[in-house]
Amino acid sequence: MSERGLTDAALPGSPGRVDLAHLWKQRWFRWPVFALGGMIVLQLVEWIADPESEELLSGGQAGAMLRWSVPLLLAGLGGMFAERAGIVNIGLEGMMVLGTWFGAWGSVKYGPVIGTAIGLLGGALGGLLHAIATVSFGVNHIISAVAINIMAPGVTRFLADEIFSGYAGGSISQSPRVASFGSVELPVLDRVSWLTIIAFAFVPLAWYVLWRTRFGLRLRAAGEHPSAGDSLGVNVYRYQYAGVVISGALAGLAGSFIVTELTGIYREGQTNGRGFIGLATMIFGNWRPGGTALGALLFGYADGLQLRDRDGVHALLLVGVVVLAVLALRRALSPKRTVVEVGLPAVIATLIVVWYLLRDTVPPTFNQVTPHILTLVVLVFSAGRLRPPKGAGQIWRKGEH
Amino acid sequence: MTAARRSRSELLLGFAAPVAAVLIALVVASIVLMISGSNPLDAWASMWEFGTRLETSVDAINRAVPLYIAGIAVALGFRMNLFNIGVEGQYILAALVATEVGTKIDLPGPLHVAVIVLVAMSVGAAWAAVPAILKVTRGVNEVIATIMLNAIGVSFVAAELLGRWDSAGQDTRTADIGESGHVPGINWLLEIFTRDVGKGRELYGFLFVAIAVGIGYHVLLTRTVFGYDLRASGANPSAAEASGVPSKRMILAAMIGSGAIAGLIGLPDILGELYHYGGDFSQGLGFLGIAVALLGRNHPGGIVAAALIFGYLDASSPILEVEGDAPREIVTIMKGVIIFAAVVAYAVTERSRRRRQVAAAADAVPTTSTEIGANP
Amino acid sequence: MTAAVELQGITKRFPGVVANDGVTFSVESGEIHALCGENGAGKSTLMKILYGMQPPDEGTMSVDGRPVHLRSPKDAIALGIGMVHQHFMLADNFTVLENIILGSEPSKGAGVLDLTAARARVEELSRAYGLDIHPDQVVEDLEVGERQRVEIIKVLFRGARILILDEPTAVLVPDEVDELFRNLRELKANGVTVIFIDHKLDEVLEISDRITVLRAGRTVGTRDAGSVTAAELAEMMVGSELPSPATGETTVTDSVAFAVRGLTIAGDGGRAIVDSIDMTVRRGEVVGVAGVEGNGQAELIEALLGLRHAQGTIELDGTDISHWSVRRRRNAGLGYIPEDRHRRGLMLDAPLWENAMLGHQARSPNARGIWIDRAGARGRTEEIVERYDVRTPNIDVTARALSGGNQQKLIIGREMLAEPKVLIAAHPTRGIDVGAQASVWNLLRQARRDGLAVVLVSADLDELIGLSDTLVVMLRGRLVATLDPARVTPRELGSWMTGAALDTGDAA
Amino acid sequence: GDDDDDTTAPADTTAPADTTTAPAAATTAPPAASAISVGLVYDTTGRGDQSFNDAAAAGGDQATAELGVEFSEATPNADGSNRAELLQLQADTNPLVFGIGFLFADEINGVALANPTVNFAVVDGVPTEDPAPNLALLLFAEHEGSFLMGAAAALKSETGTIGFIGGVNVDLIKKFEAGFTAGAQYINPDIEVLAEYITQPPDFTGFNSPDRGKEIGLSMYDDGADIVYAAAGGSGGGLFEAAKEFSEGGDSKVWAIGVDSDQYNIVDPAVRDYILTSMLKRVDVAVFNTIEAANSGAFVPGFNIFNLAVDGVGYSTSGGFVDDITGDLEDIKAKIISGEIVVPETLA
Ligand SMILES: Nc1ncnc2c1ncn2[C@@H]1O[C@H](COP(=O)(O)OP(=O)(O)OP(=O)(O)O)[C@@H](O)[C@H]1O
Ligand SMILES: Nc1ncnc2c1ncn2[C@@H]1O[C@H](COP(=O)(O)OP(=O)(O)OP(=O)(O)O)[C@@H](O)[C@H]1O
Ligand SMILES: [Mg+2]
Ligand SMILES: [Mg+2]
Repeated sequence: MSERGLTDAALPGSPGRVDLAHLWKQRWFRWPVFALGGMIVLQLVEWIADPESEELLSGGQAGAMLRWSVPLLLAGLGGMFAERAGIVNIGLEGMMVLGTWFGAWGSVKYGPVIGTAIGLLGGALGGLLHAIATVSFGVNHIISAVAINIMAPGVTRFLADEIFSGYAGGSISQSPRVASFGSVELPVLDRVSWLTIIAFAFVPLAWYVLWRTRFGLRLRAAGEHPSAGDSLGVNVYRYQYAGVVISGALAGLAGSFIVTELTGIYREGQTNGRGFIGLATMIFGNWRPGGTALGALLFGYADGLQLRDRDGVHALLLVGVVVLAVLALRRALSPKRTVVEVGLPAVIATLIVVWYLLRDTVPPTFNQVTPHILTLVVLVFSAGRLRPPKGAGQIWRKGEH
Repeated sequence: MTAARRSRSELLLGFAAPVAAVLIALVVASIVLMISGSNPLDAWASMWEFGTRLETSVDAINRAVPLYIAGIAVALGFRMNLFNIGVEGQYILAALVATEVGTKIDLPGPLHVAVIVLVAMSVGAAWAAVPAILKVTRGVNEVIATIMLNAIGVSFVAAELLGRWDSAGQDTRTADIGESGHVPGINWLLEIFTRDVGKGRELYGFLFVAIAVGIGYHVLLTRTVFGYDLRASGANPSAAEASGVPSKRMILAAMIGSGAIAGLIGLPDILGELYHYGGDFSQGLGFLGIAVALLGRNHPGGIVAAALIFGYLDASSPILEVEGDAPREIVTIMKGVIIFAAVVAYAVTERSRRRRQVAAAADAVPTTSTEIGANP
Repeated sequence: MTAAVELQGITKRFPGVVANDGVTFSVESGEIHALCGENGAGKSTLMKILYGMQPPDEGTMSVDGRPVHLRSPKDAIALGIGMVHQHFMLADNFTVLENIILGSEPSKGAGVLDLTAARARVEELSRAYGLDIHPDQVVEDLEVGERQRVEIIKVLFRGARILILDEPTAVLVPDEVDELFRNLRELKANGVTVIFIDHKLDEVLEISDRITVLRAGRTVGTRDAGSVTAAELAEMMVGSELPSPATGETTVTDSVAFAVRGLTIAGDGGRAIVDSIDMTVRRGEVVGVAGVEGNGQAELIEALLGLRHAQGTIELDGTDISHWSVRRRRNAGLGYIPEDRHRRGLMLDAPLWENAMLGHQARSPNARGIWIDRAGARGRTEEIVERYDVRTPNIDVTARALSGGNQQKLIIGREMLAEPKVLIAAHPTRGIDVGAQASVWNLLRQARRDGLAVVLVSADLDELIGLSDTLVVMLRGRLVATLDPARVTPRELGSWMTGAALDTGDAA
Repeated sequence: GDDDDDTTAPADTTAPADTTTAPAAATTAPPAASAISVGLVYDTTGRGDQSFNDAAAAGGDQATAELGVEFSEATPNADGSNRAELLQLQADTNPLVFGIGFLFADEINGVALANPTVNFAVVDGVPTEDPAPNLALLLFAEHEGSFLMGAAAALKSETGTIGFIGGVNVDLIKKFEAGFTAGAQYINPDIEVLAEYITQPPDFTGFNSPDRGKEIGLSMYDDGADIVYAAAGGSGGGLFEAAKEFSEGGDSKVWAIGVDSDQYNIVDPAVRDYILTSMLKRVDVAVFNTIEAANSGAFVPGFNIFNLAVDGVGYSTSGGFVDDITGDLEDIKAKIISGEIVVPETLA
């Protein structure tokens, strides 16, 4: 995955000649290989850790991984759209909260399909607010987002009291039951919600929009070098607005998904920090759709596993060891190796092995924070390699640069 | 315009923004109330009547004390352009560990309290040091790191600690801190001026600590070389570095200082009222601290006002429910609108202030530059 | 010939400044027209107005004989006007192609980019005008000259017939300037009208057909390049003889104030960024460091100040300070005038008096022990403002409010009043106007007379030659030559800087 | 977070005709003029939580209707920072003040000591210090009710595997698990009981995570459990969804057991057919009885235990899914009341 969106997505190399090194450079080739490799590692670990866990590779776990990754994926893509346009959006959490309420309200009133759309709009409304503050008024992005995160739960609580309390089964803190979007039967994964499929369809769609359309090019320009766009007649503000509103809409959709697919009800506080994890997912994915999807699946996997099979998480420690070992090896083979770069993963891997051998299970609270720890580990090892949009977080004012 | 006059008008502008924010919030809340079928005038009248009682004031101040400390903790980071979103995790962890230590020791009064305070500050500082170290050694963004550490701190570290403890009643929590570790109330302070505030209410003695923290913060930042270095580092890190301020050390100092202050946030409640850590301990003060710091513009005086506004809203809003005037949640909306309106108003006034200064500076300079350049 | 551009009575006011004051300006179709004037004369403002980036307050414009009203660069682009800005407007992270098509993307319909068509068009343009670029390279990896070509293609891609270049040569070395001028002549041959802004009068005379001079927002006049001399132009620009940085007699003493031995900074790829540098600066001496930007000068300065880890020794008055912290070095008498005052020198949103203690915040009169001495610091600031003629309403305005020249004088004042033993001055006159420039030169000369040792890094070759007692040339991290400023010409110096002189075997 | 211990129960359904418990209320309403006023302080979610607070509110509403008492309500800030202040506020004007939930335990004790002329009652709460002489502790024998749930599950299970989901791993909820496990093993000593807690304190979001409740439910059903009992507050709704989804997935029909109130009558009709029974915890009865006693001058401070014997806990039969085993259940209930079965409060 390089930043050079236009070049390395080119079609496979010259026909007739199979060049592995060349193939490896192609995204379509690398991804399945990664996936296959991952599955082999999981299978090996499961075999070593036997009989601790059957969940590492089960169909139920695969389904859970998909389900739990969707809100993170949508939030991550949302964060990506905003930051690609230059606006940092840690208000995703608040926008997702709006999405849960509006999604539930819409679903109760008009059914899950229209309801989901309303949830999306609710999130977009939050995005619009963030855009007004940051783009039009030049408020610091973090500050505006914090204000939105504080405001959103208050608004939804008030709205729930005003509206849901009037329904049977509804109250200030919850909605009546909400029907699901509907699902389709797939092999291995069992029933997969249509909304899950739609969410994952956003991954190639987001890539296409950002790297293959006029809109996407201009939006990315707004996040990389707004003055450059401005000097060529691009209305930077408009694209920043678009990015943040799309961001809010995706966060709202994530909220709707939690309501209609994950639980079937709106409950106050249900987003549970997913907006923040979504942001971590985006960073994990280096501000790119494919990477974000990978990150979301990883966190979704960890989430699902900790709920379904606590011992599985224990076995998963071994997967972490494998990954760290590979990392250390790669660093050791690279010309730029330093003691820290090689030593740190090696030391951590060793510590995990010791822990694995000393305890039969990981403490239950460890499960709850696996995604958080994972995020920190990823950041620690790759912060320098990540390539955020240059202008992200900066307040750009037309004519002042 | 003379300097004095300009600074007075700037001061006025500085006040206008938060006042406007509160007014906007009132208007928005009134509209919402009218839409939802309540009479906003009744609601404000009973909040005003109730809020001006002495007892409510005590409640409001007691609420404002932790909010104030939280605001200062956040502001210290902000002054260096560090977003310590992790105040939340830092204070919870600190309160938990300090309370546990407090239950295990038995020392004469002030010493007992001092140990608890020190432990709390150290734990807060230590937890804040993690993102600081990650930032200076690995370049990890502190916003994301502190968000992650909040969850890790509360869910993992705290639960692992708490899991080993005895429980009391139906709650899972620490034992009580002994009598010597309590911070006595200071109702006598009120009694100097007025009647007894009545049974069941004690003005937190921790108020003095909050005041001291505020003064310390102000003196440190504006009167010491270290404070200058810190602000310089926040204003322009590379210029500060060239001036001899090691930016990494400043990041560590600001984060750790912020964490140490954050460690105090939970103590007014624990040492003044609860005496234990358990399910009835207030979480979320760290995030409110961000709001308070924003509203108070990182200025110790402004944060006092902001903490009191929030304290008053919290202390006087229950009357809405008791009297059945309006949904109590209106206050949450008001808080949100106040913060939002305030940050927008600040951005606008800041820009206009800048513009006026530039114009003033340009006034002082002749437009032709040829005669500049005489030897000094 | 018809006038490609005709500006009449253009006035543009900013708070406190009249940037353009009834400017009249006319460019013939197919000519190369230079626009000159000192800093702040209003050149860029005029061009931004012509490019639709800023609306004029008064005046009329016509393009190709038709009156026009421009609301945004879009309108200008539609009229065939393109502009290359003083600071490149390129997204580093984008490919050349993406940068070029931005804002005028060829589309397959429904907003989908037609990259194939775009690439073909760009390749065609680059062939037609002899501009060598590769559409799929990432801009990050390009050299300055290449970036400029990308900027030019960007304009041509939009079908521009009128090309505006704002100080295109400022960032280029002489060879690159020659290359650029070749390109411009090619463009002219293809019928493109070129307007360019330049401060270097020899260049202006070399390339342009006609020259217009602005002063303090007004048009002074337009001359044919063939019938005007540099001296005449200079007089038009400043209303008097152009000041020169010449130093006069030497003040160099025998006592060594600053000595650098074997200074080396390791780079990423194993190659050193700064490679075993030896340098000695005596009291009263100015050592000029010449070099094309990016050859290690910036890193050298950072190492001298202690901002960057380096091997080797640095001695200040005979004491090895190479392991000292930045603060200790500065307190010991190392003064610093940064290359980029906004980045390294000022806190733009802090009041002047706080800016005036930056770098000296831990010593008298700004501090007493751990405490800030506000009265002392404010007094010192007043002194700087007065003695160094910093034009400001008071010392409580933010640094942002000051013009570049006044900001620079504040910085120089604060360094001088701190009585340094060694001054490290990086591009001390960059981006400030001729008048302020002259005053900075005076200040440096004065300090040198008082026995200060100065390390001067500058891209302005006249300044280097004029001010230095000794000139060293830095190339790829090494000092490749020591030259006598009294005997070297800018062109010779330029060939040393690019390494051309090394190949021909000239001795130092 | 929502730190109530239990689930859903709207006011109007707390005393359905087909529950096994009878309302303990006296039927003679004294004239309204002589009725006392009552102050009630809910926990953070407040009235309308369809759970614990609503059950208490139902008791209060019943007292208003039948006894003519007037009562005022208050709800703390979302972070629960002003529980004591609100208790005091209520004590300023009312002779009887309730605190709803165990988190009030210590604070209500303090306020009670400071207001000796006012009577106080706390639901589920046991203060650390000696309780004030004017404080009633309204406690429930949840383990006894849960014992019946365990027995019912064991009697109905076809797979020999059942599950328990706790919201947050606190003592109160562990009491549920202990009773449930003991009841199941009483019927079938070899039964396998899967048990999970959603979160660990101080993270109380486990009472409010229907998503996680659902996932754990699904995985328990995947692992062969056919009946799962949730004592997890708002997370319990997720379990019902899981039961429905798993059953409709074409495999076998699985069941969920509700808690606190008769959830069959509360939940959406779409999922009610998967609710085998519910453990009833009559907070409404406790509140009403206490008001009634105080109103007639017979307020009883100290421990007020609501157990099987006084129908303070019980089980529901709505839907008729346990009609075939009510005989066994009644039998066990009698044995518990008589002391023949001693239900443990903690896990063996
Ligand atoms: N956006 C602006 N706001 C306020 N003043 C401005 C703005 N842009 C330019 N000015 C002022 O207008 C005057 C003319 O500036 P301009 O940039 O056109 O000068 P210039 O001739 O291009 O100078 P240089 O040689 O330094 O590029 C200056 O005094 C400048 O400070
Ligand atoms: N966008 C702007 N808004 C307001 N004032 C501006 C703006 N840009 C420039 N100015 C004002 O114009 C004057 C000169 O600014 P400018 O940046 O053009 O100076 P300069 O001499 O070119 O110095 P520098 O090299 O630092 O850019 C100052 O008074 C500055 O405050
Ligand atoms: Mg210019
Ligand atoms: Mg309190």
